[in-house]
Amino acid sequence: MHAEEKLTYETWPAEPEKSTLEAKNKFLGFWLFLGGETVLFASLFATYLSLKDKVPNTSQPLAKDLFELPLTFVATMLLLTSSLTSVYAIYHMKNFAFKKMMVWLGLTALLGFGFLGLEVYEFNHYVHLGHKFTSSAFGSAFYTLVGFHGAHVAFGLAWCLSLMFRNAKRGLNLYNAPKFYVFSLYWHFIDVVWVFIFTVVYLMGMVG
Amino acid sequence: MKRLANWRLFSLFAIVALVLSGCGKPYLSTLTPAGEVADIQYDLMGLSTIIMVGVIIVVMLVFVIVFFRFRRKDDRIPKQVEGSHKLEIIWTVIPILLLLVLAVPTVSATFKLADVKTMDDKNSKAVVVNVRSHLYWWDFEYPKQKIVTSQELVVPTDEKVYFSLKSMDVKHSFWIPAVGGKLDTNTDNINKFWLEFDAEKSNEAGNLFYGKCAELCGPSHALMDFKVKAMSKDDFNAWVKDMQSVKAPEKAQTALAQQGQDIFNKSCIGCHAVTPENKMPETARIAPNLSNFGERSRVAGILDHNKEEVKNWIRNPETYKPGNTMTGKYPQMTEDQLNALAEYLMGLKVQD
Amino acid sequence: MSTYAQKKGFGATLWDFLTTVDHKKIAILYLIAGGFFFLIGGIEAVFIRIQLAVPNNDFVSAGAFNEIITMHGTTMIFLAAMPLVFAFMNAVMPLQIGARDVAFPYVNALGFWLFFFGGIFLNLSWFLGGAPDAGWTSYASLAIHSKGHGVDFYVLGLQISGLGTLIGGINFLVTIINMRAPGMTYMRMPLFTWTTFVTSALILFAFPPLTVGLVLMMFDRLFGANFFEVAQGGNTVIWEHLFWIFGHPEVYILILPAFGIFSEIFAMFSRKRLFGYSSMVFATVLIGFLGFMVWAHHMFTTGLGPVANAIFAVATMAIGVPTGIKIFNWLFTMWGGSVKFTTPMHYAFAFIPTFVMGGVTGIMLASAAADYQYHDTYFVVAHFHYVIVGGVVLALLAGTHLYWPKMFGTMLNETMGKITFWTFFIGFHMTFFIQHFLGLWGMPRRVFTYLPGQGFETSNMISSIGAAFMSVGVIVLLINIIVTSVKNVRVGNDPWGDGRTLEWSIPSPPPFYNFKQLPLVRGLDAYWIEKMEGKKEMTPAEPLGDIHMPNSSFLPFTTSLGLFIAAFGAMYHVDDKGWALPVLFIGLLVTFGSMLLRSVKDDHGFHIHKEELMNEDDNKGVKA
Amino acid sequence: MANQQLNSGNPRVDLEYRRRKSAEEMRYQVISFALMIFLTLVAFAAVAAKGFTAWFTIPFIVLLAAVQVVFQLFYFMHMSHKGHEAPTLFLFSGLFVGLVMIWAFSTIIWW
Ligand code: HEA
Ligand code: HEA
Ligand SMILES: [Cu+2]
Repeated sequence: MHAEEKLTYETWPAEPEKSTLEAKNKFLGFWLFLGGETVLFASLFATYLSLKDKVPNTSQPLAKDLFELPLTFVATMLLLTSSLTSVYAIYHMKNFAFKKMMVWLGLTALLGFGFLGLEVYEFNHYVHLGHKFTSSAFGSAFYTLVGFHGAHVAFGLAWCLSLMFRNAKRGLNLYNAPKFYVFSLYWHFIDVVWVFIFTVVYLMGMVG
Repeated sequence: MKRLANWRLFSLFAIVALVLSGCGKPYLSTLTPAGEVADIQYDLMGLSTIIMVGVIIVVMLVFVIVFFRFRRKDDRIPKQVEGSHKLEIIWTVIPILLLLVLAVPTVSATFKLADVKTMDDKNSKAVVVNVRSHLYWWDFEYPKQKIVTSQELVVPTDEKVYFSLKSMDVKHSFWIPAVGGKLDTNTDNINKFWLEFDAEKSNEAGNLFYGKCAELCGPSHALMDFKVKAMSKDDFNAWVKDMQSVKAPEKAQTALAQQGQDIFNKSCIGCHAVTPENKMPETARIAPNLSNFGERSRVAGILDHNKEEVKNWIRNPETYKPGNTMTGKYPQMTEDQLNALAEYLMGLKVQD
Repeated sequence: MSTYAQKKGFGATLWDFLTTVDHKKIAILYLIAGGFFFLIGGIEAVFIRIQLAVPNNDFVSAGAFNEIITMHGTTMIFLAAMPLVFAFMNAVMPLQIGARDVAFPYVNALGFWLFFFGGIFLNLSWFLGGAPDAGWTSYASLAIHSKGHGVDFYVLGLQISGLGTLIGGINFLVTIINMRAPGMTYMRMPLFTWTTFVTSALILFAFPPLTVGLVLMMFDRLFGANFFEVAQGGNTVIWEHLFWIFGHPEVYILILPAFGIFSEIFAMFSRKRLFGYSSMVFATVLIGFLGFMVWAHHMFTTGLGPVANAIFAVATMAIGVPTGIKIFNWLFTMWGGSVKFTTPMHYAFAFIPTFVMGGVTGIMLASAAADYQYHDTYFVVAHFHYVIVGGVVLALLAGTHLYWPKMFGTMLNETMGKITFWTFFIGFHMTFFIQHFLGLWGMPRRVFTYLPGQGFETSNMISSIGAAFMSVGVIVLLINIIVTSVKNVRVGNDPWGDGRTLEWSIPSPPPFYNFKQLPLVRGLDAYWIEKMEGKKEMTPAEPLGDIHMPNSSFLPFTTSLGLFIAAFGAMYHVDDKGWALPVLFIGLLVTFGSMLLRSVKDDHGFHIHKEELMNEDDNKGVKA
Repeated sequence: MANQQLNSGNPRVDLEYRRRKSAEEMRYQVISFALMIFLTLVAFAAVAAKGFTAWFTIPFIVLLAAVQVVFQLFYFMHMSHKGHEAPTLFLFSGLFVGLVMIWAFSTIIWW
């Protein structure tokens, strides 16, 4: 199968993300990249864990003074749900239902924006409490870990939108199907990282 | 021709190795251990060297045979062998055994050298030294004796001396090669270990060992040397007494020295203490303590100990230790002022 | 469309190389750039040896000396050895597995340009206020303390080139997993391909910790963070861990491909298949695996405590076992063989005792309690130059001679090759053997001078003379390259006559699509098998058909250039320079703009049609 | 091609079969999503209910996170499907390296 081939509902393959050599390569390459990202985030987690609550003086807030359940919970729900919506998008992609896929992708992006908005609000809130990037090692480690994840979300959103714009007119073909698929992998991975962030940073932070 | 060059090469090594293994100064080399720690390490080094030389010999044996027997002589195609399980088991198992022979003493020595329980025991009489490293100089505090000295560590022989190490600026590493391995002075935490100075070997070395900084710490890292005076327990106790008895700065003996003291009190005393008491917290001790400067063996750890070098140093420390923290902290001195200062400083002695 | 087989002007050739996505041309780029940085690193090494030739020397100042050793280590490891290794991986690995290109030709080019711009950025520090001076390890307390922009150059330059290496690694992995020719099972892959595979996996997992470490240091130095600021709760030991979690696998990233090159050479010039192939593969994987569990052996004196030291000591020693397996398998490959001492074989043969010496001193270092004495002395310097120069550099020199005909279609002169070998080899042992003793006698490393009267004089002099010999060797190699390129005697498919693997079954240099028809692989040493059956060529695995090829692109260059520009903005931002932030944004804009352009433009590549391929054949027939 | 083994010669039948299968799979996805939400709720609840000791809560919520991630990987990201051998190998290798690092940073080698 060539990437340029025009396909129809009938001829659309079962695994469009892997039906050309280029697609197979992209699929595998992206997974490997995620393997590397795992180590990247592990390094950040390790750094965070060793610098948690390391502040120069007692006037600065610690993890247990900062984090609040409700905010984290809402953010978590937004991101988890966006993971599901992107699964739907891929489901429709596999069924060659371009319009539906776009709708679900749009939903995913919307949820992502919601999450990012909450994060901006949250950071702003902490800064007012005296927990700044530059005020302590704890602050640096916190904003770097959570911020790295936030930057991943932001990049994912840009990626998602440019994919949608770029392909709005073209529809689905074997050239862009793997791109959508790989994006969804990325998005799930962001969610995986978040699961550990809310557990290790927020929940464990509140437990003490 | 090629073969010849090879042999020449190896005999060259052999000669070079023989001639030069005699080098290395006894008060500096790790190959002339002068204390229990260095002994343990020397033995480990010896054991591992024997194993390694054995390994090299075996490899060389096969190597040489291959070289002579299997050079290409004709166009024949050799038999394509896949491998040999027997051989492979041999060269897997034997190295494992050899490594075990090395691993066991390694682990036990590692634990032994890290044993500092005595140090934390409040009632122990063991000598403890708090080593604080600074950009290019060393501060030695004896917390139990309540005294401080700098640049020259004084220790009793034939007993374990415990060290507590920390850096006040960037990371350094505390190393007395002839007496034992090094330990880093971190900026984050206190590291602890012990050393023992052998009386007999100290005597042979003239009671003076070389100490070095072993972690890159800036331009003058190479010059961050210190000296170790190892003395018998009695001499050590006497030294401590002398140090403790100095409550006020030593009085200048001559008029010139008096002049020097005045200059010192005006320009230098803000950084340099001249009493050995550890009154100030360690973070406030920002320059070497000079209480017993006249009794030291080096100026700034590296220069010969005489008035001329003292003057040179004060005139322009930057040329001797680039990047040191003394440069520019005091006014330019005239030749007369330098003479006076040198006279005063060389007269600072606690032992009579 | 068919850009091949045409003579072109200089401008066109340059443009061709700036936009190429062909793995063979990228290999040449890596070879040139890596070779260039090797010369720079070598000159720095010579400066070190001149300064240390006599006590109290003032050839360079103390500050400059620290810059020189830092740049020597950094340049040699990141900008010379790794790219040169990448050069051979790019040139040879796709051919060895019977592929037409790598999996991501575009990313391949991007990887090169990122490395190149990172390297240039790092070296510009010499002209812009001083090079990094905290050692190639850049330990945090000193690095944070270091004034000027030197360490910023280190942090940003390595970040950029590290990114290039990482994507290069992913590219090789996917290529090997997905693009092997029919019949090329994993256990039929040549050993160089195997080591490329494991090395790439190490890159994938080792570079992220370095990336994170560099980010933390960048945040501390440029954006006011406190990761390593002890007074603010920071901890400098984090840097040491992150650096060595990267740093130790890094040395295996370098040595494994070297092992791969030597494995090819031993088999070729002994005319024997590699002894114990499967245990060689197993050992390679095991070394890679263990490589991740020993990093703290660089930190024995940091004060991690006896438990950690003991664990890491024993884990480190374990690596001696798989390495020993390799050494003996090589020896027994030659055993019973018909060994021809070509230039590459000289290197391979000399490598064995040299590397064993370096390896066993590694095991000595691993003995934690004894390492308290060795650490940060010239003993360590001797160890790692024995493994790096005696292992990696010898392999790179061997590889240069071995693969030169495959890359450029002409042989290097054998006599000059042997002169290079002997001068370099003798000089090498002169320089570094004596350093073991210097270390044991108490000479710390990274000292810009030493005082007379400590017994260091003679030995340092000998060491410096050795470096002069090595320089002569390198210069002879350069002359060799120039002379043979001018003569340009063309060679056929298998110029050494003993080729065993697929790359020797196609023309030198190969056509840009590599294989007209993908070859059918029937076992280990596929080409050798066919040769032994009296055939001249591989049996094709597919009928002649259209070949799909990727388009060239200038975007890898601009993407990397953008980051290069942005790095200047980020760095001068701390000096409150007005232009810094705009420059940062312009740089990022160029980068992200290029990425966006790449992603919105469909790039389907092009096809070489069957007829063209057949014409090609006819032309050849005429010429021959 | 990966979908070739599904060919029965009649494209319509195949298609029907494929659609049914993926619709079924989608149902599993929704179920696993529900489970993930449930696990998250439990984790938050465990922290909100201040009664437990940290010795219980921390391992417990980390375990919940691990389970949840398994759902993500194996259902949402299809890691259990065929053709994911290399991705699995590399992801777990990365995880292994990462865990060794985290283990080291938080146990033996810290003060
Ligand atoms: C290509 C690079 C390379 C390679 C391959 C190695 C290989 C090894 N290295 Fe080395 N090392 C470096 C590059 C390399 N190293 C560098 C650059 C540094 C310094 C960094 C810095 O501080 O700037 C360093 C530093 C270094 C240290 C830290 C020293 C210190 O700073 O105090 C240690 C300690 O354990 C060590 C150990 C080892 C070991 C055990 C091996 C093993 O892999 C060696 C295994 C090989 C053999 C053992 C020989 C063959 C085996 C046999 C013939 C079988 C029989 C053998 C036995 C039974 C012993 N290395
Ligand atoms: C791949 C890695 C690599 C390589 C190949 C080398 C190669 C060499 N290295 Fe080095 N080295 C390191 C990696 C490497 N090194 C590292 C990581 C450090 C630690 C740094 C640190 O402490 O932070 C180090 C440190 C180091 C030191 C210790 C510095 C110190 O602690 O104070 C010394 C001292 O002798 C040294 C010497 C040499 C020499 C003589 C060579 C020789 O083999 C070089 C041979 C090459 C040449 C001689 C080429 C010269 C070329 C010409 C002369 C041709 C010029 C012509 C034209 C331009 C047309 N190196
Ligand atoms: Cu190592």
